[in-house]
Amino acid sequence: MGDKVGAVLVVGGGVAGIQAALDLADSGFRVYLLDESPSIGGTMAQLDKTFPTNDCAMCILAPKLVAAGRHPNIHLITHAEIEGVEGEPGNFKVKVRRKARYVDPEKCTGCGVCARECPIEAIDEYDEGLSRRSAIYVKYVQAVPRTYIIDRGKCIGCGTCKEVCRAGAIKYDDKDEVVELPVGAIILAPGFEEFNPVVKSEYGYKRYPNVVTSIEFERILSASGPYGGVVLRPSDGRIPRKIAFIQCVGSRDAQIGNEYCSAACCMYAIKEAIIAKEHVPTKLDCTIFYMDIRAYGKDFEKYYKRAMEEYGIRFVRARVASIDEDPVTRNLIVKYVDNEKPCEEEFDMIILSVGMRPPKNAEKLARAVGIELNKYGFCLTNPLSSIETTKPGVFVCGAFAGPKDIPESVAQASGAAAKAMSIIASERGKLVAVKEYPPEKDVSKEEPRIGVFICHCGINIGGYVNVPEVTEYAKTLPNVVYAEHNLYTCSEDTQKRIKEKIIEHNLNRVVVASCTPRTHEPLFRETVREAGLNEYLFEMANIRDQCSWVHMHEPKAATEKAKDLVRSAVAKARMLRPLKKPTVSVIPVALVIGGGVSGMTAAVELAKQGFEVHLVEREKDLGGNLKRIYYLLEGEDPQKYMRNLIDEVNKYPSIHVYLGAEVVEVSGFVGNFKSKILHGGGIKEIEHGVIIVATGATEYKPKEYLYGVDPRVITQRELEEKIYRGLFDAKTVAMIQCVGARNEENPNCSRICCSEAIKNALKIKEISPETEVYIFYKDVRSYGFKEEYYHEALKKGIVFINYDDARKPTVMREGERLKLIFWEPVLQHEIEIYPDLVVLSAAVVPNPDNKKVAEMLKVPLTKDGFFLEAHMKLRPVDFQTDGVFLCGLAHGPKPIDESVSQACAAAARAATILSKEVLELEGIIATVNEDLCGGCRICESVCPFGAIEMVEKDGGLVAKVIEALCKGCGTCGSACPTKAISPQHFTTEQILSQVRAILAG
Amino acid sequence: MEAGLRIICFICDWAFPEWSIETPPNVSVIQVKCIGRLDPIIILEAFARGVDGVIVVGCKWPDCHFIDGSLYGERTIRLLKKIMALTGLETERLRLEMVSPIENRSLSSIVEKFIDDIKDFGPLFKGKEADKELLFNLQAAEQAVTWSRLRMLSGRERKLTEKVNVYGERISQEEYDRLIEEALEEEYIRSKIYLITKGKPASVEEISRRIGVDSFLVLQHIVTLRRKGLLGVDRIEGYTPLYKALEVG
Amino acid sequence: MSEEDFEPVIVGFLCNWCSYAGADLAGVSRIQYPPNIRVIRVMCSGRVDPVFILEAFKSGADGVLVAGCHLPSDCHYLAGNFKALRRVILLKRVLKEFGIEPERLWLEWISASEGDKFAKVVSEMVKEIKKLGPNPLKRLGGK
Amino acid sequence: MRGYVKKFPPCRGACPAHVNVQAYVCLIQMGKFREAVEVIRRDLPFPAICGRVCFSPCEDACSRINIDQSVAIRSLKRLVADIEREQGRVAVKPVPKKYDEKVAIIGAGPAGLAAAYELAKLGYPVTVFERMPELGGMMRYCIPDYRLEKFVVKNEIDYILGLGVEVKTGVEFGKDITVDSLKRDGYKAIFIAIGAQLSAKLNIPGEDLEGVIHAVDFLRSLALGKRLNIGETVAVIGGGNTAIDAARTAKRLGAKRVMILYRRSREEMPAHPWEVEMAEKDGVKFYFLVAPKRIIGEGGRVRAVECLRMRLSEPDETGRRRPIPIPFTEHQYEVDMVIPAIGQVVEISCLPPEIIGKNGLIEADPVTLETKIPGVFAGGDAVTGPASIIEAVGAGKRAALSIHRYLRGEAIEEERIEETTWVKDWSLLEKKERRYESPVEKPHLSFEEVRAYLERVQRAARFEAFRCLGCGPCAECLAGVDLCVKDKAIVDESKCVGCNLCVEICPFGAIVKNESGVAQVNEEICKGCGTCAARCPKEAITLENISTDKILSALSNALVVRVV
Repeated sequence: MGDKVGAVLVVGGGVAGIQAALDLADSGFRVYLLDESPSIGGTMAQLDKTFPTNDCAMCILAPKLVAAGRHPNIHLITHAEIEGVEGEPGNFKVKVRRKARYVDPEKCTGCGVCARECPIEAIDEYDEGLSRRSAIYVKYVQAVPRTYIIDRGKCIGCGTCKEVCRAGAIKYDDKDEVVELPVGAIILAPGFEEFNPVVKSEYGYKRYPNVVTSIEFERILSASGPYGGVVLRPSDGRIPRKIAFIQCVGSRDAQIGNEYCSAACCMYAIKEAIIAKEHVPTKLDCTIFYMDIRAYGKDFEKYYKRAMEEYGIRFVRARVASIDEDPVTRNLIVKYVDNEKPCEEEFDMIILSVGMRPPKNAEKLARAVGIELNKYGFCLTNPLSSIETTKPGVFVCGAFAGPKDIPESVAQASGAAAKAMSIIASERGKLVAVKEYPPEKDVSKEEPRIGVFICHCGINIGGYVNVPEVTEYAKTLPNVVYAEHNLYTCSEDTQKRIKEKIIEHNLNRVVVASCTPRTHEPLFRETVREAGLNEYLFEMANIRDQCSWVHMHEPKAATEKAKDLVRSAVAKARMLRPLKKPTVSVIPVALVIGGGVSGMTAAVELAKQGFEVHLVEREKDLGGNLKRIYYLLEGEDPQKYMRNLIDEVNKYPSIHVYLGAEVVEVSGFVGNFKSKILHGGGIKEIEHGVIIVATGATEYKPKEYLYGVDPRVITQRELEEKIYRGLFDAKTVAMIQCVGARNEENPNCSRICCSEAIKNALKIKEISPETEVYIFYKDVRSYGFKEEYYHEALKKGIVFINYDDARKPTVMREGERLKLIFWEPVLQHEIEIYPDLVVLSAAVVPNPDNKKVAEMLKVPLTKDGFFLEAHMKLRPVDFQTDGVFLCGLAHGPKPIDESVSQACAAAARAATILSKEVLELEGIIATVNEDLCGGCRICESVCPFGAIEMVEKDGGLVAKVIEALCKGCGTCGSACPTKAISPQHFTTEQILSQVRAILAG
Repeated sequence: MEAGLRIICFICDWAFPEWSIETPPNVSVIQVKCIGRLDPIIILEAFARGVDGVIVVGCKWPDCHFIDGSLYGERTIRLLKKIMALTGLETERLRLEMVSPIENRSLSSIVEKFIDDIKDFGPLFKGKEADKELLFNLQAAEQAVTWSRLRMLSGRERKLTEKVNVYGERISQEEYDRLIEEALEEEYIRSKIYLITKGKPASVEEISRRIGVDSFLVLQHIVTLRRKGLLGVDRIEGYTPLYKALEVG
Repeated sequence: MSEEDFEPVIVGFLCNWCSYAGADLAGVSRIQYPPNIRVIRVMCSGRVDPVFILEAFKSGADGVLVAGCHLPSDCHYLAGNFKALRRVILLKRVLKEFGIEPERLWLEWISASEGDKFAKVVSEMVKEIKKLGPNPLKRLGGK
Repeated sequence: MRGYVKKFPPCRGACPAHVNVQAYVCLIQMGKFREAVEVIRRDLPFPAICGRVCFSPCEDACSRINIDQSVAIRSLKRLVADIEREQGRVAVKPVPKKYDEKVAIIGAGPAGLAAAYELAKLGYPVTVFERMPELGGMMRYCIPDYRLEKFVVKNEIDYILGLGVEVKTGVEFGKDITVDSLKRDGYKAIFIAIGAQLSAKLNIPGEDLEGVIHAVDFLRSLALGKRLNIGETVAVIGGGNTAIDAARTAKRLGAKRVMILYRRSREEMPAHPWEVEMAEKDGVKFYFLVAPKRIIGEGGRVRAVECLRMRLSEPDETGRRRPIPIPFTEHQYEVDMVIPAIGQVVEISCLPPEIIGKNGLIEADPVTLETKIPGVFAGGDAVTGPASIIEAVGAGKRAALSIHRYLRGEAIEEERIEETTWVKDWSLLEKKERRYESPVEKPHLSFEEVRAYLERVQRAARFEAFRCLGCGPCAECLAGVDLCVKDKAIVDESKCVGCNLCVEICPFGAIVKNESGVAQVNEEICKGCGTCAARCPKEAITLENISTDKILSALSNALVVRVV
């Protein structure tokens, strides 16, 4: 076996790829993050908001983009594709074609002058064709890398861009380049492509301008989109009054060969409807035409309910037959069948909720990498571990593994990262960049000596602000001992120059007046640090994004403003103090609470990577819920899987299993937890760096439908047991869905029950084909590829009958017989049947212990009692508390493969901590002046992160910042009545000095 | 004398010796150093001010005193004719005559021929309602040729079609014409939108009615104009956003 | 000083994650707005201490803008924006006592993708504050 | 003396006398013929002479060649000079003497006269010493009448003399006067411009036979009015212009057959191709690759010339292919007269030995023309060996400048003309095949025909002048700044984005991007055509004088006038 390589190739720079890359890079591996497009960000970067929190997509994605872009261990390879893969897990050789970009990324500063002057226009793909871009362009303004690219197909070669580029970044003679990357593992995250609804000609897409796709609508909603966030009809720019969404366009459609469900469309349609209503100043009617509303995710059902109840969005269960345009008004007439009645309704605008298709180059990619695809062209995966492809060492995440939403993609991504890590765990840290810095100079006793560097940014600043004048002005400011201006302050040679000047003039503070600190502060901090100064002795004045670019026609005023901003930055610089980044040591041990499939998987994944694990299970044996699962829809044997998993747990001596045990106390913080385990009558104390919560969930014990009264009324799980034990004999079976779910008490959907019902129904048909099976449902939520089994069930003659809350089926005893009465919606009639068995699809309910565990760990729960992750969209397995993770049913109902992915994800996230000897924390945190602290506890109460604890001092209480938990938001500082607590780098004095300086002009 | 058409004759300093410049009284001769000097704005402005015909007389290659200045001028006239066609102006009202000093032609005969050829068109402004439309169109055309896109493209026409581009390829004249015509049409409509909204805020539909362009296209152009910082939403009235041209310094 | 001549000075406290990013986006999109605002970056709108605002008015600011992430859940620090909201509401009451019109203090939610909103807010604010005239503290002579 | 400008258009740069070609061509365009002559005279006292016989390096350098053919500069010059002469020149007034230092000029050839002319204009008392009875040197004595009429020469020399130049003819240098004697006589500076008067010898048997007469002697004898018996067949030996002159003169004197024997091939002939062409038209026969071995006499008189065939070797260091005799190829041409025309040498016997160089020429600094003797300068053929009139004039001018500086105690070598011209990459221009027949280029006409023609061609001349591309900046024409509007492009740096369009389209390469990436106009080169301004995408370029706004206002003026 060849030497292993401590590097991973991640294919696809969408949110999944980025997450996988960050996890790997953070835990000591080199990552090549490859994307076909010129910048990373994927589809998420196009979205306006995200469900169910309505977060601005760009706001939450951009920090990840930036993190990936500047991570020393992540090498971005954009505008590239894979040509071939050789080798074996641990040691692959990947041939990558880096396509000519015609712009030198080393030199491009992303200033955008080229695009402004380019005379050629092209369709803007990022805006889904609703706007134009230049032939030289950057995908979107926040793109990473913000390196421009020439669209060679459109470029006419006029040479303008090269001429106007002062950075000299344009290279017309650029050529494709084939490089060979040695990597230990490969993660595929190429995402998906939207279904092109032109095929569905009955919907008139592209013929009628007011029929748009959901992703186009996303751009229409976006403030950075073509219409500036005002919802307009493309046909005439009027704000629509009445819009409709049509679901399942290109999904669940056997006609066009896409039988699967695209999993995310229902939710995004609801979200878009809500956002549209919020964006439209006037009244907007929203209608969603659907087949089933598949709001199966965590808190999705609530969102769906809110959409109906709060926002008044109308849901119509109907398949739309066709759309016609009124040629005069360009309104659209939707023809559909509701309750067997043909209906017609006019709308201003129609949004087609387009499904997901495999990415455009999926086949090529599959060939190059050597993996198999499923019949739709998505990646073929292991049904129990959907992050594994058919090729060892190659993992998959995100929509390429099957349509899914963002949190699931992110969880899969971290999971795939864990899988990759375990292959090359031995190589951890071997290929990462380690940088040596000169010793830090002690400047605490010196008078401030400030150097000011003012950037022309080509003509971006210099064209509007009189930079030499500002420079001269800067020289007159107190403590400024040196000032100069540069063509590009961010260029490599200027970095060298800044370092030289720091030494030459013995500078101990540096101010750069240029663009935004959000993108460039890290670069300059690095430079300052390289010159032997503490990196926090640096301040920026944003005279481009917030001055020259927005006052292009007022050069005088812009120059004055630039002076004010420089003065303010200098004033702050005078007050800057060096900050230490606090560190905490890490105990490379994990505590996993819960010994079900999630807990075991997480433990095994961590053990594979060489970490010690304490696995605590309350019951007497491992396996959790899996112990009672005998079949899977996809046909795999779950019991065998469980036995193998238990064997694996036992195989690792580094996994300490505590059965019949309970964690009773946890203290400490990330890297340094201390816990007590009650085990075998005694208390065992352990020390560990992270905690993974995998406490699982349980089946709801129904109170409805005579459950527990009549033995013929059982749950799905009991049915499964019955079938498994060969005890099933019934001629008529009625299954009732959503028992204990989607109701007042428990508004959420339990996600798995529809599939479970279909699984068991199919099993019944397999062993007893003549048995009649009725399934009473609200919505059939067989999302993703599970939709196929729904189709199969329909074909097998299983009868699906829709009910709603107003007309639930009723079960009663009629003599010896069980009678079930239901409303037949098609016939509009009440019908009775006499089932031999009534099977209740009981909800998945949180583990009753959750509350205890949550209190112990100081982590939150959702209203219904599942654990609440740090961020529903992008941090699905993290808690807001660093060092604590969750996975599996503890997070919410989900099928096994998703639990496995999440477990792997939790392991990967945990590994980012465990892999470090010490954690370096952000230096911008709060500190307490104990002399001033009155112990009033206000800071403790306002801190969103629980980063403040009260400690005793001289008989009283004083606040103490837990450095590992503080995020530096400063909320405490502004709340503190005595100003005893102060966020570093944004101290009251610093900000006040800025305020005064700004107004001293 | 009967009222003749108003004619402006732009003539290159070198095309005719000064002594030989003689033209009828209704023709104003404006001498420029080279017809390469003729910014398209100048000629459009001439029409906008009510000139009925413009004849440009320059030096035939290779007699141009500025080597290829007249060739640039020739391209400008070609572009102008395309623009005129868009504005609804008879393209014949603009003529380019290339002369060589050694041909020994007389300017007056060239001009007279021109006047004769366009006399049937009559005056440009007929004193009717349509004049306003034409004037507006001309102003829009002027605006369009002020923006950098057309100037950038037309300024590089010779480089691209006669020599090679930065990739060492030559762009065929047809391909170039297609590009410039596309750009021209777009910029022309955008100019109109810009001018209308400069006056007072207008909605997509108002603009569409005013300029006879499908509102669907108008909105697309508004998107582009907004991206370029030339247009902004002024306010929303009921269901209709009104757009206003932004002052550009 | 006539209304036309009066160019107000506005101090803006923008949170790093949303509003400051939004202001940057206005720049990237070249959305023009009046040059009257001077921005001070804070990590979170929850960091904006009423003292900062009062100091700004005391130092002669004609207006103060506090901008943070949209309610309820855009805040990078979970709920700093709520804290900012409470403080600004309270402060507006206090301002009156100082003789400063509460209309000089604005609180806006501006996300990272709302460059045009930032520009619009600044433009409107300048317009409104021009109507109010210069900071009364300044008028009294003390600067 | 006016200061030298540093950059010239190609024609002026190529002219050894740096005659301001563009200026006078420009004036001719405007029909200002007299002004044109005045402009020529600033640099050259011989407009008519050079208008006839100059080998016109200006035309070789003319940019127009890159388009079709050069402007017929020489013909234009001749035309304006002739018109002036025909119409009567304004009387020349002597230049008042500004300085006391007397200057002696030895030799009244083009070099000496040009120096006298320049010095007289500066205000020096100048005396020209000449051995021959008439002034003009080779111009007077060695260029046949059909090319250069004597009255033309006289007319132009009279102009020089009219400025107040003293002349002493029949004075032989080395005999009647010497450097020392002149110094004794109070001359503070001496310019030796004695030319190359002696014929080079063939050095073959029979060279002293009757009927062998060297070309210079032949032409000079004719010029002095001697009658020569030339017989029926004449062989001229040599391939230079003098050989052609001799041959054509012989033809005109009645020789039936005139042949030119030249040891190399046609391509190597030093004579100007058009001279060769003319000679052929006159009926002169050319024999190439033949070299005389001996001249055969009969009764003391030439009967035949025996020649050897030659072949050409590889090019030698001078780049010319050396002729090598082919043995046993002797053959004879029966002739009545042999005129060797293989060059002239300087008559060194009259010179002070210290200034004689190794190669039989006077040794003088090639730029300043100083010799080893302080105060003594030398130039023209005597220094360079046989060359052209215009080169001699150039030397005379340089000598005059040196003498002036010498007498004024200034550094002699400083600030010499830099022969740089603006550079334009003509390779970008696709040269199209276009034969251009100049309406004034008719030098093969007879004297009378030409004169008659002149009348008719005045208009044509102006058109011809229009062909001038005006390579230099407009300020070149110092004659009348008011005559045309000077203009130049101006860049508004705040608007310029550096798109390079103007740089690409400027026909004159007058625009470059400076180090900060902004277009910068070189005022010396910019001609103000405005091609850039009409296209600048950012409207960052305007013209200083005729801005777009100005044209637009001209527009409204034009309309206002019409309405009234």
